[in-house]
Order: sequence, then C-alpha cells, then structure tokens
Amino acid sequence: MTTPLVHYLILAALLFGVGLAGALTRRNAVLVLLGVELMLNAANLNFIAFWRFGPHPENLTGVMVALFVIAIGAAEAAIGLALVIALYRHCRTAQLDRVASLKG
Amino acid sequence: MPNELAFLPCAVVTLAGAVAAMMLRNLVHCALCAAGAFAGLAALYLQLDAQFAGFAQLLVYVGAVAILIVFTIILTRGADLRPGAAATSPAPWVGLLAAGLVVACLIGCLVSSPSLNRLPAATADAPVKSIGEQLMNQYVMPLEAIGLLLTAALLGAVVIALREPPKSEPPTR
Amino acid sequence: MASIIAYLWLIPTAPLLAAGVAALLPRGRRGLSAGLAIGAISLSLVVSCAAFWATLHGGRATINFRWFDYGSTSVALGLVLDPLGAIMAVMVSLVSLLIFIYSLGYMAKDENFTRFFCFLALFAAAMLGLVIANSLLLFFMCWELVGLASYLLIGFWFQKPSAAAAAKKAFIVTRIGDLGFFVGMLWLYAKAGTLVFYDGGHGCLDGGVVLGAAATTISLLIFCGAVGKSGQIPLHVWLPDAMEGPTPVSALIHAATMVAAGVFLIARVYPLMTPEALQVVTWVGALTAVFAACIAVAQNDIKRILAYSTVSQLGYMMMGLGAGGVAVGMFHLTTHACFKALLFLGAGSVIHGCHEEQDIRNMGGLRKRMPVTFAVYAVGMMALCGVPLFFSGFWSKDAILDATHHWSVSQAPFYLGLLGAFLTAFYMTRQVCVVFFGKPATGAAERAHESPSVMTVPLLILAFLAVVAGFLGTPAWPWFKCYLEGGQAGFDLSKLVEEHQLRVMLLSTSLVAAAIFLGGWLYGRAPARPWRESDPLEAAQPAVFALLRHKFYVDEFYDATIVRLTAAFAKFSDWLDRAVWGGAVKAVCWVALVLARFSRGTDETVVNGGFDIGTETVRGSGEWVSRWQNGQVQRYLRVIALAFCGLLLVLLWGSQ
Amino acid sequence: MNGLDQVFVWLGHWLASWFPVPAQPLVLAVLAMAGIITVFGTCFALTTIVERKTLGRMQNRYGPNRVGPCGLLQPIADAVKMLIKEDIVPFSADKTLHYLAPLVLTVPIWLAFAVLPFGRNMSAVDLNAGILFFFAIGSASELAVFMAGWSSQNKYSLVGAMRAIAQMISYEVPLVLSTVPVLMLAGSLSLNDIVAAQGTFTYGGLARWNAFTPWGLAGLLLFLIAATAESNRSPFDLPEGESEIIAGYLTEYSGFKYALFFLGEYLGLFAVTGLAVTLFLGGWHAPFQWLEWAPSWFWFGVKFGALIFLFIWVRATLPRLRLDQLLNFSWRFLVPLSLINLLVAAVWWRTGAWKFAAEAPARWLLCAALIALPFHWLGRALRGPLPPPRKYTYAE
Repeated sequence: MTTPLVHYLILAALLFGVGLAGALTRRNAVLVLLGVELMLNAANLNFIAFWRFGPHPENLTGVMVALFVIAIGAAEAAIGLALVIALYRHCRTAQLDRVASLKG
Repeated sequence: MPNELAFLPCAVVTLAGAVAAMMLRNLVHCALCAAGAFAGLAALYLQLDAQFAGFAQLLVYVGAVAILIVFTIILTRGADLRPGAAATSPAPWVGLLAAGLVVACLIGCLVSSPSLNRLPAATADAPVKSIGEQLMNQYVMPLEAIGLLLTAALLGAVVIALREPPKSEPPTR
Repeated sequence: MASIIAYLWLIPTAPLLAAGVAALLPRGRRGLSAGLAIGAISLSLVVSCAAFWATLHGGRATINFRWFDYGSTSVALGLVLDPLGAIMAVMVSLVSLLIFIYSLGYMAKDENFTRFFCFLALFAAAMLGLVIANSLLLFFMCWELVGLASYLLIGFWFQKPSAAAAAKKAFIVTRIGDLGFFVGMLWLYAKAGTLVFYDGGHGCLDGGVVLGAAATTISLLIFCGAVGKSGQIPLHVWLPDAMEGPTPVSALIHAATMVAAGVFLIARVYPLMTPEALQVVTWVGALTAVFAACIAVAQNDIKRILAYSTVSQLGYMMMGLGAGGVAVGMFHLTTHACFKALLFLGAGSVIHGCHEEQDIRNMGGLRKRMPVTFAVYAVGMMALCGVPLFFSGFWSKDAILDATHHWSVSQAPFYLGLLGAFLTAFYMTRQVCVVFFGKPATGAAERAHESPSVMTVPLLILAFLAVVAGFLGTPAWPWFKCYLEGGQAGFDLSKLVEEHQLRVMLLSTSLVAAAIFLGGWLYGRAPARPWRESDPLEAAQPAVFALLRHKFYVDEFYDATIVRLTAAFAKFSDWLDRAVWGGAVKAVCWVALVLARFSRGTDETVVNGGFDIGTETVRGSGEWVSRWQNGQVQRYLRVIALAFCGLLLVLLWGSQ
Repeated sequence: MNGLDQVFVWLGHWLASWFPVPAQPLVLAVLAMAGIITVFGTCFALTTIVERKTLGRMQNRYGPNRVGPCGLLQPIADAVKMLIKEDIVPFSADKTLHYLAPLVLTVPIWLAFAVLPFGRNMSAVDLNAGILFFFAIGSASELAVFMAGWSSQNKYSLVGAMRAIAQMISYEVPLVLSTVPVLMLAGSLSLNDIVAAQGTFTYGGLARWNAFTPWGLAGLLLFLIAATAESNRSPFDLPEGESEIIAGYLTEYSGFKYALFFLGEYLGLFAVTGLAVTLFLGGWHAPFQWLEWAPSWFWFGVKFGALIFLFIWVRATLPRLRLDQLLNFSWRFLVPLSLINLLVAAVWWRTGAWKFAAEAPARWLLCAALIALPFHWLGRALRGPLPPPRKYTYAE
C-alpha cells in the first residue's frame, strides 16, 4: 500500500482552506497571521510531496523551496507579530474589526 | 511499511490541529493547537523522506514561530477574552463561503486531474550533504537573499516593536 | 638654445601658478603668498637668465603648436626665444623681483597683502607671457591680461573713489588703443593668413608675407595699441591717474612692464612697420616727449612728476624706434626700466618715510633723514637727466638723439628731443631740490625716517643697474645693438669722439647742465622762501604755468568732447530704445493680449464646461468605488479570496 | 574490539533475534529506548543524591545522610514522597494544559537521547541530520515551559515562564552557533561521523579531540555556558529564583507532575552534556591510545560524569545573575564570540595545509590569539563602567 500523491494534495488543500477560513473570519490579528502561516505550510506540503513524487527526486528542488519558504515564514511571522504589537500599542486592541482607519 | 501507515495519523493530527487553531475561542489554545499542526506537518515531511525539511520545520515553527505567537498573545492581552465577545468578525459566513469556494475549486481540480495518480519514486533521499552543497552552489543567491531578508526582518521587527519614546509631559503647574 | 626653449614655458607659468594658489589662500597666509610670488618670479628670473645666456650669440628658436582647428585651418600659438625677448624677459623678471621684494616692506601693513601678491604675480606672469609669445594672438591675450592685472592693481585700494576711477580710466583708455590693435590684428590675419611671428619662413615676420597697400594701415592700427598701452599722445591721460595705485604698482607699471609692452610691441613687429608708419611713430614720440615733459614741470605730486616723465621717456623710445631702429628704442627701454623703477621705488620710500605724503611742497630736507634714499634717488635722477658718461640715461638718450639727428625726413624731432632733454633735467632738478634740500616744510617731513632694508636693498641694486646698464650700449662698445641685430661688438674708443657723435653729445650735455643749473638756481637757492605758496615759475608766467599744471586741459577737453558726445549718443539710444522699439513691442503685446483674452473666454466657457462634466463623473464613480474601501482588512481579504476563486473558475472553464 | 566493548550491542541483537524478522527493527528500537530510560533514570536518581551531598560538602555541611548507608537511598525516599503526595491543581487553572505541560517537557527529551552515540555501535538511530534532530526536539521544552506558566494562572508562574523562555531563546543561539565549527570541520551533521572524525591519535597517542584545538576549547566553554543557561541551572536559574518569584513556572505544581518537571530538567542537562561529550570530547574515544583497552561506553561515562560534576561544582560556586546581565551576556558576549569562533575554525581549517617545522605550534598560537583577543575585548566591553560604591543607608 502506498499513499498516492493526491492524498497529500487534498490534505494540503484542506489545510489551505482551514487557514484561509481562519484568516477571513477571525477577529484577532494574531489568528489571522496564524491562518496565513497555515496556508504557507500547506504550500510547503505541496512542494515536498511533489518533490517526493516527482520524476527527479535527486534534484531536491522541492525541498530547497520548502526550506526557503520556512525561512520566509519565520521572517513573516516576526514582522507580522511585531506589527500586531505595534497595532496593539497604537489602538489598544488587536481586534481587526475595530481598526478601520485605513480607508478613503 | 510503517512509513505509509503513518500518513493517516499524521494527516489527522495536522488537520485537527489546524481546525482547532482556527476555531477555538481561547487564543493560547489556538496557538498551541497550531504548534501541534506544525508538528504534524513535520511528521508528514519525515514520512515523505524529507528529513532535513522536517527537522527544520520543527525547529522553526514549533521552536520559534509558535513561541513568538504565544508571546504576542500575552503581550496584546489576547487571552483575556470577555465571555460574551464574538470570536469572529462580522458576517463570517462570507469568509467561510470564500474559503469553501477555494477549497472546492482546488479539490475539484485535483480530483479531475488525471496526471496525479502516480506512484512515488522507489527511494528518495535528501541527504544533508547534498542539501548543503546545493545551497552553496545552485541556490547560493537565494540563500544570500534569505539571509538578507532575515536580517532585515529582525531589524524591522525590533524597530516596529520598539517601545515608543516617552512623550514629554506637559509642564504641570 | 634648443634645450632651454623646452623650459621657456616655465617663465610665465611659474608666476601664474603662484597667482592661482595665492588667490585661494586665506587672508592670513601673508608669508606664504609673498613667498610663493617671490619664489615663482625668482624661478622665472633663473630661466630667463638661462635663456639669455643661450641667446648671447644670436639666433632664434621657436615652439609652435596648434591651439584649435576650424574647418581646414587652424590657429597656432607658440613661444619664441630670441635676443629681443630674452633681454626683455631678464629685465622684466629682474625688475619685478626687486619690486616684489620691495613690496614686502612697503605693503607690510596692508590687510590685503595676500591679494596684492596674487595680483602682482598675475601681472608679472602676463607680462612674461607677452615677452615670449610667438604669435600675435598669444601676444594679444597676454596684453589683455596685462590690462586686467593693471586694472586690478591700480584699483587695489578701491575704497578710494579716485583709485577706482583711475582704474576704470586706465582700463577704458587702453581699451580704445586695443580696439585699433585688434582690428589691425584681424586685418593682418586676413591678409597674411597667420599670426605666428616666426614659423620657419611662413610667419608674418619672416619676410615672406606681402601685405601690399594695407601694410601702412595695419601697422598704424597695431601702433594704436602701443599708443594706448605706452601712453602716447593722445591716449596718455590714464597714465598719471594710475598713480593712485600703490607705489610698487606704479613702479611695476611705469618702469618695466606695462608701458614697456607698447614699445616692445613695436619692436617685436618692427619688420611689419612701413617707413610711413615709422614716420608717424617718430612724430608721435617726439611730440609726446616734449608735451609730457612740459606738464611735468608744473606738477607737485612726486609720483605724478615721475609719471609724466615716464610718458615723456616713452616718447623718446618711440622716437628712437621710429628713427633709429629696434636697438635704439630697446636700449632706452632697458636703461629706463632700471632708473625709472629706481625713481619710483625711491619715491615710494620717500612717501613711506613721510607717512603717505605725496606733495613735494610738504617735503624738504629729506637728504639728512633719508640718506640712502637720497643717494639712490640722486643716481636715478642723474640717469634720467642724462648726466654724461657715468649714467645709463646719457648713453641711451644720446643714441636716440643721434638717430634723430641722422633722420632723413626731418630735423624737427631732433630739436624736440633736445627740448625734452632740457625740460627733463629741469623738472628732475626741481623735484630733487624741493624734496631733499632745504628745510622740512611740514611735521611729516620732520619726522621722516629711513625705510627698512627690505626696501633699500632693492633700491641699491637698482641704482647699481642704473649706472651699469648704460655701458652695454656706448658708441665705443655697441654690444646691445650687436646683440639684438647680430654681429660682433668691437671695442673702439675712437667712435666716441667721432665728429657727429661728439657734437650731439656736447649739445645735449650742455643743455642738461644748463637745465640743472637753472633748476638749482630757481629751487635750490633759498628754500626758506615762501615759494611753496607760489612756484617761482608761476610767479613769472602764471598763465603758462596754469596751462601746464592743468596738463594742457586735455582731460577737460576729452570731457567736453568725447565724453559728452558719448553721453549724448547714449541718451539718443535710450530714447530710440524706449520710444521706437518699445512702442513696437508694446503694439505686439497688445495684439497678443487681445488674442489671449479671446482664448481665455473660449477656454472657460467651452472647454472647461466639458471637463467639469467629466470630472464630476469621475468623482462620482470614485466615491462609489471608495465605499468598497472601508478599512476592514478582512473584507479586503475576502474580496481577494473571492476574486481568486473567480480566476480559478475562469481558468478551469477556459481549459476545458 | 573486545567483548566487553560490544556487550550491550550483542545483548540487544540476541534479544531481538527471538522475534520475527520484520519486527526486529522495532524491537531493537524498543530495547534501545528501554536501555536509555533505565540508565538515565538511574543516573537521575544518582545525580540528585550526588549533587546534594557534593553541595553539602562544598558548603561545609553533610548533606543527606539519614536514609540508607551514607544517605544513598535518599532518592528512593524522595521518589516515594513525590508519588504519594497530593496532586494540587489550582481552581482557575487551565486544567488540560496544566496536565500536559510536564509531559510535553519530558517526552521529547527522551527522544533526544536516541541520536547520542554512547559507545561504539551504540546509538539508537543514526540520522544524517542528527544534531538538527537534537535541537529540533529540544525546542519543544520552551512550549512546555510556557504551557506550565500560563496554565497555572498565577502571576509568578507567568513571569517565571516568560523569563525562562526569554533565557532559553537567548541562549539557544550561542548554543547552536558554538556547535557549528564542529559540524563544519567534521563535514557532517551525523553525531556518529563527528565522533569518528575525532577518533584518530597523534603526538604520542593523544586523541584528536575537538577540545584540544583552540576553537574547540573555546567552543566547549561557550557550549557549556549556554547549556547551563539552557537547562536553567545556577548561575542562570533565575526563572525559578526562589527569592524573587517563588519557583517560577513550577509554583503551582506538586507531587508527580513536579517530579516530572524535575526529571525533565535533569534529563535535559544529561542530554546536553552527552552532546558536549560527543561534539568536543571525542565521544566514546579514549583520551590516549594506550587507554583504548577500556570499553568505549566506559569512556563516555567517565567524561559524562566529569562534566556533570563540573555543573554541580559551578552551581555551588557562582551567584545568580540579574536578568539584564543574563541577556547582555548572551547577546553581547556569547553570540559574537561564537561567531568569531566560527571564523577561527575556518582559519584552523585553512592552515591545516601548512607545512613547515613549527607548523603545529604556530597554527595553535595563531588561532588561540584570534580567539583570545576578541574574548578580552568583548569581556571588557561587557563589564562597562563599575557601579558606584554601595551606600548603606541604615547599616551604620
């Protein structure tokens, strides 16, 4: 028995959907950020799965991209959370629906 | 093979962790569940023979990102949820609909695609040595860029989160 | 000779660099500025002496180079080394060096010391460049630079209105002469096709150039420049006014450099001068010599007397050039440079000693208080007067008189020259008597003191030169003439006592002796007499004296004629500009204004109306769209997600 | 390769051979895990009593001496006490997390032992990213500490947890950085390869341990300092500083859960000590060629014990740091120095090709100077201006 590629991809799609739903519905900025991280990870799972199931696993491209995505995800988390803290300092809240000054 | 057997539990842990992270009311629980999901993903990577990526995922996401998120929650008092307050922003069904649509589209694509029912290569290994060699040869520019990005992110995060200088008090009479 | 020519460019460049550096120095770096200027001019002197040594046996070397091309022709510049330039370069750099050193003492208390040396170095650089130029164009450039530097130096004390005016006057008056020079130069270029002096047979002085009928006009036009620069009648008016500058400047301008430039110009382009033109030169020179000498008799300013004396001597030089040739004029130029620099610097020493007093009537009795100055001044005075045998002026003036005596055209210049010699001796005697003999007339003269050695040492050197320079060109040993014109100078004492020589010598000597005696009798006899209020001559002939004192009313004449005419013409031009041209412009403006009004009306009613509707529509739609931007970040996210779905569906649908 | 050396390996294979072939790897893994748990569990018990007695001696007292001969049964008594104590959970605590925290702390640390080579052919798994695995597993302990601190709903717990996490994150950087030169010169992340790289002998039988090079010595010291902080031991024990915040994140724990935390901390110390032995002290290799007759696990144990004793000694000697001193020390001293150490290791590697008479001492001196000078400067910069003399307002 071997798990086919489609299973990984469906899992990644579901993970992406969960992350997206969280990012679109939760009030708290931290959770929105967490949702984004989950989406990044879903993409990462895709990369690694495609690497594993690809015709040339010795090329390591998928793993490399995944590693870079992990690094970028870490940077994004650092910046995003710093922004959340700055937002909290500025508006005394981290609830996104109470912050609406960015409009025309 | 134990490797194939491991897929289902890992997938369940990951997905359950992710759903819980997005649905629980208590933010700290959310963050810890997300850490669980990250760990599950790391297990999936290991199961896919990407050892280095799996350990890196564990080190970065569980060891650093989760801690960061937890710190932020504490610092923004996100855990002090008032009992009646809504956990979602107004009209959450729109967001759910959008996310659902996306998932439906993606899964529709996946299911309908004929070229994905392939089997994995017999062995696939990502030895640390060749990862290092590729990082230093083929991917040296992205590596430098990532290094720069991380430095910039570090500095940027420090600057953004810096405590604002105390405003000069108006003279009291 | 070939080797030294490669370093010839150093002669003007060294002082030029010094000037450039000094211009950038802050005001306080006095020592550095002066040191630079003196060092640079010393270097020039050394190179000049080397060049002089190389030319001792005659010959000529040139370096020519293309400056720029236009079309198929090119403009060439070049440097030349020949006896004429070499002796001039040595003379200029030597006198300049002495004057520079002298200035150290004279200008010691001036706050713009640094600037002064910058200008001095620039002046010397321009003059030296002029001396070694092998192209009339380069010559003209340096000529104009000399003019600029003289303007800056005469107006050095520009706070004084008179100094500023004198600077302007010098600049403008010489410019009139330069205009002639410039036109002549262009004409020469049109005719000859080159402005290079010596160019292996192709230069304009090499003899291969045929100017034809225009030759006299061209040479006279070039002479115009010399008239302006050398202060000949009728453009002499700027020179006495230029005494407003510091005394070293006066010495530099009037002794060695600037005024000598005119004479040098004629000497340089001598091959171009036609006999007719030379006649004009001679006549102008002779008239100037007497004219200026007459004025000098009635002046009271110590420097003004010397200035008119300079004008007079320049007349002699011109006369010598016209009647006798290059060697005669240049010999007097050389000797005159020595003793006139001596006299000016001596006068400066007197002025310095008397605390900036310039009127000779306020001096007197300085013989005891300033012995060194008196001694050297006396040497200079005797050299200028032409006291026989031991003073240079005698030999050079005698050569000129001898030349005019043998002039085939007319004897009048000879007699005018003799008259000039008499007058020269007279006014110099008058000056020396009033300044150095008798009793001090004022407290300033009482408190006079000898100048510091930094000033007196150059004076002593110049005094030595004023005596020695004459022996270079005695009839017995005409070295100077042979040096300039080629050939060996033989020593032959018998030439001295040749009949025509002896006659001229005796004549001039007796005239000089009479003048000195007359002057001594009038001014030296009883200095206590109240002649200071009215000059003895004035008492005798008040009308003539007033005429002389007012310089024959030349300035007033110019004011009444040329200046007023110019003013009237300017007024006319002004009216023309305002009424005629201005009116035309106004009419055009009015037409344009009417058109513009019409255009504005169209614009506001027709065009703007359309735009108003357009902008209203855009704003309305913008307001409608902006309602989408409500600041809720999650709404944006949702829109993005939905759009992504739409895109995905389109892609899927499109692919099937 | 004597019999005594491989006795445990043979034992494991003999036991596994009773099972069917497909299950044998699993059985071997279970056996290895069981062995590790047994040995280090005993080690934990022993260390508690040894530490207490040593501390006592160093502080001029006896230490535990009532239970059993010379107090040697004290750990058993402690364990019994802990197990039968009432398990108190605060009313407002987040009960799930409160329960999970000790588990999350302890379980991953057991996993970390899996990659350590305790003797020749004696590592449970040989991962080619072994050291990465070690650190990745170790990162879970920070989450555990947070869970403990936050779920207790107690100010002191939370502050203590935050302090602990800040400290662990700060010291994880020099800890990892100081291992990088070793990896770099061994050319591998596998701990077995690293041990093998130190396995040869030179200069009359002296082993080529990393600690015998300038960068290795500096790396070992940096690693030990960072490890002390990482395992919250004195003088870096301020997350649990009793005099300031009661017991930090452990305040609301008691009984068995407390024992688990205690176990977790000691196991963390053991793991990191084992790593230090592996990376810098030649793993299970003998220090001299003529000492090779002793079994490899014996040498590992000797070095391990020596380092544990060193930790105890340091605990008895040094006073506790202030929080700002702690963070400054990490970011302004340890991190730059470990980066410089990386450079020195590179220099060492480049100068390996040197061929002249005094090549070895010259190389040693050069690298030592390269590390000693920054040490001096950084140390001076860290010290800063001396504080003003203390004033005793009420003492006089």
